[in-house]
Amino acid sequence: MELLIFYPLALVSVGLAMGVVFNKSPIGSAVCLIGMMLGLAGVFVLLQAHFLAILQILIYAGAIMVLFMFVIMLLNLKDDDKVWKVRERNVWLSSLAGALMVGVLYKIVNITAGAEFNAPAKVPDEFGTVEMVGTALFTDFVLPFEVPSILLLAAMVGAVVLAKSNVD
Amino acid sequence: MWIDLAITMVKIIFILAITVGFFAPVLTWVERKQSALMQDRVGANRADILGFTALGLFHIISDAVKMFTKEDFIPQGANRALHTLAPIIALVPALLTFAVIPFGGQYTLWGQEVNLVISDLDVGLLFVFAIASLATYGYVVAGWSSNNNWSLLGSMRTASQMISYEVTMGLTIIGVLMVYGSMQLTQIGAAQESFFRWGIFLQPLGFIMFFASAIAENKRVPFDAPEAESELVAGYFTEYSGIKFGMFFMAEFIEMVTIGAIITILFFGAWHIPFLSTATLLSMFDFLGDSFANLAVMLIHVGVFFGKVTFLIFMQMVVRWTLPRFRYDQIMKLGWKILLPLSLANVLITGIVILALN
Amino acid sequence: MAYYVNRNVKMTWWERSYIPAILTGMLITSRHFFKNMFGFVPFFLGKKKEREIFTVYYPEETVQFPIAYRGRPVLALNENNQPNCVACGLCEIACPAYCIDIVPGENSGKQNEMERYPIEFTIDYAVCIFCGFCEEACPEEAIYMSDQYDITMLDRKKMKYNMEQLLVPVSELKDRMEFCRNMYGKWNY
Amino acid sequence: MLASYTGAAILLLISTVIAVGMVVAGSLLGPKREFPDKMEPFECGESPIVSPYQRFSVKFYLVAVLFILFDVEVVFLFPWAIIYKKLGLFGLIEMTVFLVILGVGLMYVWIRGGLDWE
Amino acid sequence: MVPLSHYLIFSATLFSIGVLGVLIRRNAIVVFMCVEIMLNAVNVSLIAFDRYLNQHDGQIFSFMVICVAAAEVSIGLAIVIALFRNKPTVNLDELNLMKW
Repeated sequence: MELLIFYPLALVSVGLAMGVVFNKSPIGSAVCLIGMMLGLAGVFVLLQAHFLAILQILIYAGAIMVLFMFVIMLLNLKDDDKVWKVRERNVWLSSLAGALMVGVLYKIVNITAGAEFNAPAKVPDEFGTVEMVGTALFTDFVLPFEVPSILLLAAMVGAVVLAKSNVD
Repeated sequence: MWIDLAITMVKIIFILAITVGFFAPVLTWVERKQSALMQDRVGANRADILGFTALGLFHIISDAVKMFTKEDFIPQGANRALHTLAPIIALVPALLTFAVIPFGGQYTLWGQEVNLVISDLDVGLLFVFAIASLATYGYVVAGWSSNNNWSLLGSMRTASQMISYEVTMGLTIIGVLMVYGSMQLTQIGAAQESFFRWGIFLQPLGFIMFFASAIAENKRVPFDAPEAESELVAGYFTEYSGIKFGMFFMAEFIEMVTIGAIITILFFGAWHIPFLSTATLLSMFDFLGDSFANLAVMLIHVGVFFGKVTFLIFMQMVVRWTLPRFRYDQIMKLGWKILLPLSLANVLITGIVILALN
Repeated sequence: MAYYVNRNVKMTWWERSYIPAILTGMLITSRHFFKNMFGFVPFFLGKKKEREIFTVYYPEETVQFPIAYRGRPVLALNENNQPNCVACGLCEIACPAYCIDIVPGENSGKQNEMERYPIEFTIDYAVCIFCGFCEEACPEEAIYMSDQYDITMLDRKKMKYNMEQLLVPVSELKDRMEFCRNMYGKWNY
Repeated sequence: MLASYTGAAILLLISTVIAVGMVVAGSLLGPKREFPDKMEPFECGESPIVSPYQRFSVKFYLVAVLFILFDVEVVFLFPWAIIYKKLGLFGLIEMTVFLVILGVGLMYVWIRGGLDWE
Repeated sequence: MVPLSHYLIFSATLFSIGVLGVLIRRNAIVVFMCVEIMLNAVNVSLIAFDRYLNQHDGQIFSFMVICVAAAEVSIGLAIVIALFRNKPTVNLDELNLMKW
């Protein structure tokens, strides 16, 4: 049953990810990426990470991609930059990376195909809900919770400095 | 299994019937008629069937027929695929938010548990926000793909405004979530059975701010700078005609219903009647027998819920026809400089008060 | 008289939140709404209808225009079934839009007969701006602004009215004539 | 838990079908009478002089950036609000620190004029 | 039940597509998008392991990844905009400022 949901979602996500890479116009890539993120949110739901699935939609698909859209609209690229073009120099690097990937894939399948990971662990019914994730976040991971605030502060300052210096 | 699926289907059909089939069309008429009455005019009253006008209600039918039979054209230089996709992206999230909105409590009918919500998600309220944030793309893509100055300017404004108010909208309801300690809309609704536990008494500031930012999120007057008729023709849907144009309006009206429903659940006691708990209601209908009493209570609750929603839609309409449009810088100032700090303060004050009371 | 708004008024914080002002505004609009919506209820109870709607159902009802209203210009047809016009051409000259076109004809000049008369008199309503200068310029009380405004055609050429279409019996123009005499009489050319 | 998503999935399907069906029906039912003047982008009767694809004020970008950062903050607040009653004073202090640090950022943006739209 | 290896293969596939995009595309914005794909791919495997080991640590970690992604995108795209002002292109091969 879950396989039946997983395979279409995974196939659509992979297809859309390919769409991001091979799309002609940046805005098409962005739309494909949004679709892929929604597909991934579906996969997260399948993995009972309800809160993370919503975060995926809310932050990735709903916020970060808006920024991409804005930048694409803001820059209004020349036709030269809009169309799809391969970088000339990286052919060797790409093929090397591809070979590496295949190796890694093979290794992963080899390791995890064992019986140990074939069936998911028995989890309580409220696994992955907001309450559970929140409890983990605000009790066990207090420092990782406070650190992003510094990160966000830095990002805020950086963005204002970078963007404002062009305005003034 | 199958009976659950059947019940779900019935609920989905009911929700679609009441939004697409009832609220969205009727609101197009109400908007015209109500504005007319407020401004001492008559309003739509011409469409007739055999000379019978029914207060202009047939305008709904004539509108629908007109929209479907108008030429659907795409302007020169537009991106055809995205231009067609945009109204779909705008409409689907508006409908999908109803998946988590409960329109009644839980009842036992003939041994079958009936929970009047399509899918009772644990992340309920966040689901609404997440899906609503996706609607932004409909407007951005619509403006981008139209190859029109007005559209692009309108869509930039729309996107900026919607994302600004998404933040304040999220922050204003944190207080409510802290009070009720849940994000599941059914539980928030159930927690408000007693009249003085209604959200509007516990979070009055939160209510005002949420109402304002919800209207801004829906881009209605007084926050309609994105589609300001007098400056931007029609904003992002300038280049749309026929049913695609209608779909943007439909999305707007359905979002009005969504806002009404969410405010009802968060602040106006959901499906509960003041001073009349479910148990009292059940005992009042005791003479009908158990299942029929439950059925009667269920119908009453659904009726009460949609009555409250209708009242809130009426309030949104009154606001729309009372206030003038804000300038764009005023809209942004209200969102970022007033509502954002106020809602942060609201969160902290609520936290301190809850801590003091415990 | 311009109404001067004092912008330096010091508002309290409660007023500065604009909530009371917004609520007052909403009360006003909803009062109008309820009055117009349920105004017919006291009507059934034998009281006067309290709706405040000013709208006129146009094609069925029409509004009585004030006499000073300037509709389409028409020619007066006097009791002898003759137009008052003597084809002097003053209105033609006065017209800022050049919509009047007169072809004059000459009579024998006998007693009780006008020397000149219009053979052809056309007004192009597609061009006319309804300013009323022709009426003012006319020395013979021949051209008047009527209160008709619904001149709509599917073809521009049909907007050009000839004399038969323009002539209106003088009895229908009594009020306007009276008004013009008062109006322009005062100015003593 | 997964079962509770069935309703949402079905609703998504049905509403997509409705939306697509509307577009298809609209394009099938309507007439097709295209001529060059009609297909021109609308600009109050004039032919467009400038292409709409010009650069926009960077202000819009700044708003989007601030939105992302505050959205992340709000997302942190949501689970905190839910379990606030369990966390008690500890939670309040925790969140106050978080909010104060971000408040400094907000103040900085405010003072630098990042929120102004003159 | 979906075996864990399926999720991992899925994740690795997405990751390699992201790498592919980073390597072959020249448009800086699209390259950023491909970086996002890679981050997402990592999230998938984190959450999958979480589910199969019955822990919440991985979810917290992907939460952090999302935060970092938000910060990274906002600054990265600001840099792209700033570069765009100096030289109106987003073509990465032309943005070799060190050679000037």
